[in-house]
Amino acid sequence: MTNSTIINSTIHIFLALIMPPLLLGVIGKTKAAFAGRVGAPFLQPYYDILRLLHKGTVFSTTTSWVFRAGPIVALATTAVASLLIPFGAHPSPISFDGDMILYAYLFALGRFFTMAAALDTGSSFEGMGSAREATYSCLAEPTLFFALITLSRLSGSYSLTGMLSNVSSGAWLYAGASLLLLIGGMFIVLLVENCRIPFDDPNTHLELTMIHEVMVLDHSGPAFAIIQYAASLKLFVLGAFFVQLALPFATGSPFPDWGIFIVSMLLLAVIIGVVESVMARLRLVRVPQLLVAATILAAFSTLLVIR
Amino acid sequence: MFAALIILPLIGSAVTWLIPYDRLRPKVLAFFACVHFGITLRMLIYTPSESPGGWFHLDALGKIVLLSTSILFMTCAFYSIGYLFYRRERSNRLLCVGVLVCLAAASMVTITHHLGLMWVALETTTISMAPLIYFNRNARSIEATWKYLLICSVGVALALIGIYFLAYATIVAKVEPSLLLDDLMRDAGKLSSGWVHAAFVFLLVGFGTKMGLAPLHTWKPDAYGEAPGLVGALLSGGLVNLAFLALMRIYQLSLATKEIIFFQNALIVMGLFSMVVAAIFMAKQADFKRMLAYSSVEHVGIMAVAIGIGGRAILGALFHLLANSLTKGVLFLASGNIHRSYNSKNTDHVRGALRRLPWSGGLFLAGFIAITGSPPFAPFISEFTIISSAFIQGRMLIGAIFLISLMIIFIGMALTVLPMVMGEVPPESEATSYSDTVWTVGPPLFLLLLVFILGVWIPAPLMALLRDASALLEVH
Amino acid sequence: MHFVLQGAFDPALVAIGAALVIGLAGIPGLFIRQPGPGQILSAVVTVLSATAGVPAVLQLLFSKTSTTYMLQWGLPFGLCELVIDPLSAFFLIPVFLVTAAGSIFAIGYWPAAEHSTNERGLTFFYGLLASSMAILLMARNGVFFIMVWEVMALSSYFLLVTEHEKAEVRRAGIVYLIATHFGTAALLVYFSLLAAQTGSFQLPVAGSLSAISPSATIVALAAIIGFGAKAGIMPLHVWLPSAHANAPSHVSAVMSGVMLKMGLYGIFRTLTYFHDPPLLWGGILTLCGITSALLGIAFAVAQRDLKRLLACSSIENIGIITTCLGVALLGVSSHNNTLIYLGMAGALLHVLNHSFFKTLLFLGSGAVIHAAGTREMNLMGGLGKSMPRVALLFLVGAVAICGIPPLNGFISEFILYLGLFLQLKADSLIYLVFLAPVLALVGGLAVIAFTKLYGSVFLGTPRCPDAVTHHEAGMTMQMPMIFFAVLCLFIGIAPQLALHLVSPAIAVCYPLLQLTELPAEYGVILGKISLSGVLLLSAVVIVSLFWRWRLGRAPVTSATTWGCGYQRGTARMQYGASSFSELAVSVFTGIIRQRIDRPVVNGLFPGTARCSDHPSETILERIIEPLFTMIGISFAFLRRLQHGLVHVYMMYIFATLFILMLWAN
Amino acid sequence: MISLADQFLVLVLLINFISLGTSRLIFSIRAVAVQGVILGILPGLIHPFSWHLVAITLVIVTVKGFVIPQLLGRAVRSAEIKREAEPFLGYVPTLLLGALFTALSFGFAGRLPMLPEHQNYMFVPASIATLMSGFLILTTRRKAISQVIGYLVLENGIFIFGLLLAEAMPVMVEAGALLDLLVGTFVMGIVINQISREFSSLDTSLLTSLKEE
Repeated sequence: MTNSTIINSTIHIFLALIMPPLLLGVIGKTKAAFAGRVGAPFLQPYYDILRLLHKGTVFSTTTSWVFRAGPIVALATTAVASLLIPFGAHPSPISFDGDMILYAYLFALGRFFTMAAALDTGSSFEGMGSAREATYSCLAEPTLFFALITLSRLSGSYSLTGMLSNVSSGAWLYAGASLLLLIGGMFIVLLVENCRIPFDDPNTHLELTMIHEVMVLDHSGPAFAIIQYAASLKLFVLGAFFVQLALPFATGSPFPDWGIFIVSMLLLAVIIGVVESVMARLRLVRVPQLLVAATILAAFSTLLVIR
Repeated sequence: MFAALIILPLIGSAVTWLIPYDRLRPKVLAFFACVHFGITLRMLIYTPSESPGGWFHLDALGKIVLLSTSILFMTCAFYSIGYLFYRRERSNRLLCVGVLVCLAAASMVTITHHLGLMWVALETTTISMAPLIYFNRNARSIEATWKYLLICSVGVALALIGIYFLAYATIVAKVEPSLLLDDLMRDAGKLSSGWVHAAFVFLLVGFGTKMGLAPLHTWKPDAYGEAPGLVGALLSGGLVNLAFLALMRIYQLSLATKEIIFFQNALIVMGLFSMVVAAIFMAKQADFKRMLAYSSVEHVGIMAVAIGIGGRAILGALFHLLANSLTKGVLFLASGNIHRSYNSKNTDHVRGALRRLPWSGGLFLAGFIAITGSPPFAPFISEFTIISSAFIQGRMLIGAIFLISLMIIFIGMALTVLPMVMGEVPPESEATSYSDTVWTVGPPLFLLLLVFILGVWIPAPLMALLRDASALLEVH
Repeated sequence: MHFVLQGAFDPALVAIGAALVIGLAGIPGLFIRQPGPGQILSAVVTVLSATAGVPAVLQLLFSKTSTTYMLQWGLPFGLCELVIDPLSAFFLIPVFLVTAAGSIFAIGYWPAAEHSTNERGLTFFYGLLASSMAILLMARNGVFFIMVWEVMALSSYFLLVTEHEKAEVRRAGIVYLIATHFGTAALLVYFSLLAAQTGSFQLPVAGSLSAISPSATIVALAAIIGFGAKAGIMPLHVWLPSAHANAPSHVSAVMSGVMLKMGLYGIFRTLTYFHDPPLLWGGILTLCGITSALLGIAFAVAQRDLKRLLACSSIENIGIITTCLGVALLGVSSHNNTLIYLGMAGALLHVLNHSFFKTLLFLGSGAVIHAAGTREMNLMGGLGKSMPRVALLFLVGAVAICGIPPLNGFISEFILYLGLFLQLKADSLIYLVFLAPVLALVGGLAVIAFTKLYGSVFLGTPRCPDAVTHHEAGMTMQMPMIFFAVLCLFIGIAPQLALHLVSPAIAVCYPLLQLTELPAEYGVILGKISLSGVLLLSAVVIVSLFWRWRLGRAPVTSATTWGCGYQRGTARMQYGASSFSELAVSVFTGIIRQRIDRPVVNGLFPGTARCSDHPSETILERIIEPLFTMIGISFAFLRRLQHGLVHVYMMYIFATLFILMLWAN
Repeated sequence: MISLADQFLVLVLLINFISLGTSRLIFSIRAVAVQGVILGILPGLIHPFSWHLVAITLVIVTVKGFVIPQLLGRAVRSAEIKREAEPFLGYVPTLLLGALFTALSFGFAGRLPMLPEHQNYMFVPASIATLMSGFLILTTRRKAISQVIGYLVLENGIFIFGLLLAEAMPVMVEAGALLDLLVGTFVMGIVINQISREFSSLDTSLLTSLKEE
């Protein structure tokens, strides 16, 4: 444990704790700008979470302990995942060969409990939501793995830190095509996993069309705050993966790199905002097709690098 | 010794003929069967020396067949006490007499080395069984008897001309003319191949008919189907072995000539054909007694293939002879009980036998498992020996056909037997007076016990006997 | 019959003794008149001998030498050898654990008092099955192996048809019997050809045979068919779903948890014989494995019968194990120690893991069926409230079987993933890495299947009216489940210990390759896994504490579920099992086939109508059964040859005579 | 003597054709009886005189010539049938086939190695020809009684061959074979009576209730 690693880890954890809701704020602002509105302040998500933390809770009479476990596990898994992913050029606090598999499966655990909690309410809408969540995320899995294979091949490393820190402007020179394909695929996964437009509309009010939001309909108060925070953290964690893939700029000296990372995360948020503003929600039947397309993109990128 | 083996059953038959009481006869039958078994054991232990002139000589082959026949006849005799109690409506005189005459003739076949005499004895067994098949005295049984009698007589007649051909071959070869096996084997080298060929063909067809090798088996399903289970057991476990013994005698002879290859191939072809035919006819077989008849066709096929393959398979064939006759005994006796109880042998009516007759149903199920070659029962040992030696000799095609037909047969039997024994008794099936008693269940149970013991442990003396016998059939 | 003992007393004797005693455990019950004592006695005996057996087996697993026991039997197939080498010892662990647990479970699940007609037979054959499996693992004589194998198959058949008055059970039984007999036929070929190669019926020692000869290929093929049919590798899985669904649940647990593994053991054993397997073998195994995994779980998603779903997921897990095995074999062919080690480790570990969580799940399903009185998931729901403990234990099993951290299922899959990724460094067979995304897909489908199962059985509100009869399972039913749940968690948290279990077994399979540094290296990685597992649990604790703290600060009220404006939601309006999987099935249609009965609803006031879906056994119903019907028809045609005309029969005789005459000359 | 024996054998062949060609059962029974008598006489022609020979001859003549025909005759009378109604194969084709088989058997016999002193006897061909005619009757006739006749003719064929090897066949075996034949035919006669009682006809094409369908 050298000094620098301690500092890095501290900053890493600090960012993971503080920054995620900001992304939501930025996305909201962007969309407002496109709609020609002033929009809510950047820090609005923080306010929401704090307010929710102070509210009382309503439990459905049909629910059992599984319902209560849902948000907790969701947050816990995302938090651990956030320790596995490197932020920018900085190594992640926990890193070992094969950690990317753990990374992928942690989300599965969170999903499992979220869906269970939704089913526990006995509401047909929440059941519908969890069914969709299950199917779509299942279809998204292979894409992620293709991405991991490609990166690990390019970097010759088997840990997220290794494979992501290796992606640099240099890598773009000799594997640009496959990285491009990869970014296409991963962006779709990013949107799906975080239930953004065009796959899901976080702030629609028609339960029939929701995926993620409908699963948490019955959560209220602190539980809902936890869910909100977990969702933003998930966006942040997956976003970090994507950013490191798409914008691999590094100066080599630590503190500027942190800056670069933060800036590029915000940039990602803006991009998501733009996408959400310019696109309409897809019909649900189209979603699987797009996901398969993403898988094919990723598969091609893998082929390109290992042939 | 030899005389006693044949005379005593004959005396017994005379006695039973004279006895006027139906209730007493089966007991006398059982008594004489026991005596016969006693003599058999004694002869197995202290083998009597060859009779002057070499007509009678109990060699290892004969011993095995004699043993299996004697055990089977004794068990069936005891079973008849229980069975005939439920058939008091008609006289059992002919049945008891027939069984004992048949026993005498059978012993004759096993101990004689004179082909002519063997033929006479075989023909006697054929005829003596006819009245037993006709026991039920109805249109179907008379038809079965007629077919049995005609086909078997013609077949055995063909065997006779085969034997004549052999005799003539000796005359042609200018050696001292004789039908004694030992003389023939001695001079076999000199015999002219034309006659020997013809002789083998006729003998194969003749004894094959008696044995029930396809396509000479046509009498079997009818006879087995219509005869009482008791008689079925005797036919499939006893008479079949006698015919097989005759065939093995010819095989011994052919070993000494140059014709062995042809004879072996003929045996393999007919054996496999029998197995395939059995497989075809056992699928969706609604009459469980006919199913057993076809199973008997299958097993003679197995034995024929085995001696055709030669080598270790001969050991398997000889053990299979024993195992098959015992297992068939279990199956036929149990099926007889089930037939009595349901008053039908059609699987559409016979259901849930395990519920109605826990013992007989269980025995039938166990017999099915045994006869299809599943451990821990004796037929597995023999069948595996045969299959493995087929593959070890590199005769893949034979092994493949063998296994495939066994598979089909298993499926066919399973689809007939399992619905029979399992499930609920159909409400419409009328209750009959029959119920399992110690006399009707004990004998098959005893046989099953033997089959099981032989399946996990072959006593050393028996093993030695088998080895000696197979040595008689191996190429030197 | 006499024993030839070599060497002094040793644990192997204890293990053999335990196996035999378990086999006899059911016999006293057959003779005790009033029902009950026999069952309890057999359970006690089984548990005691298991508790004696497991330590012995562990000792054998770590001991370098293995004793040979020669049994002089009367059969003409050479000596009957009994050996327990580490591979056998490894497979013996689940045999003892699962069978003991099942026998305890039976007391509560199949009480002799209520099932006086068939309890005795059940107990007897249960013991027979258990001991036959144990002895099978020790057998080194081919013929003895087959005999024990058949005893195992038959006793499991009789266990399966315990309730043979039900037509469905009988049908399942016949399908199973035919399938297993088919496998046995292949094994007859297998052992015969082995004998042809080695000259005796003793099983060859590791690495003693060469795979070049053509007969070796047939041996391998026969092994894959014969053992694969028992293991349920596609397409030989046809018997599996109905058999597991219709057997009593503790029997299903043993069948799925242990008996399938016997087939895998056979394949493991076979592969050790050959020192130079061609790439083709590994390729075939891997292909079969991954296909079984994908299709198996896809079928599972579509099922609506609780136990059928579990059965299909068994096919999936067997597929994963087979994939690991195939990968290891490819490693052998390409002389890649890493691949061999990780493949074998993944396979063996998953054997252990699957036997643990699948037993847990089947026992749980038994408890559920005992409570709900049906296997139809669409009729269940809300059992989590009436049987909370079972619900918790079942959740552990469900998470574990999805291969999700921090439970044991994840560990074995992780090892396989690691092997595949490390292949990127290798110079050959790099395309193996494409298995990883497929496995990921399998994992995703597993999550669908088990959220469906768990949600529709335990969560929400009861769908069927007779839910009032639901009751928590008794202690005898809970204890075994608790035991296995703890094991799952333990292996999940301390995987590096599990690695020590598998290494000796691998060393037996591949004595040629040096396994010195590999285990240590991967032990470190697994240590990291366990660290993050602990981290995860602590994170859960922290978050929940935080949440409780917040919860305490504000009023907590309870109300009905928010029906999105609709106030009269009823239990039957919940998202049922079928509706949950409907979307996934529609996406994977083609792989998953199901018949959907949709009534036509028209008119202004249509009457009541039901829409129901029926997942179909594709291979059984579309290929095998039609084939059988066709054969049956052709046979029926041939049967006309037996037409009853005696003079034509005569003609048969003379025709034969003529043909033979012609042949003779 | 040789020529005499051969003439008798020609007679035997002739009788084969009669039994093949006739439709009247009694007549063919008689024909077969005559055949039996001839066969009884034949040994006397080819073997030197001996008492055992006489005994054999007597037995054969009585059994084949009188006892068995009596049995069959009674069966026919009890069943009150006169003639073989419609055989499976017409009489003319049967006769033609019979001729063909006779020719073939001569050819076949020619290919077999034989003792020089038997070379110019007709024994072997005659025996095989008779065998074949028996087979023809068995396969073409519908009435149970004519099937028994066929069986008898077949047996006669075998017997003719047996004449060649008197020294190889001990008396006891000879007698046993005869006894079996007698008993066999006797039982067949009984069975025929049963059939005619059970089915009120001797038509074996009615005996087809036992079959696979």
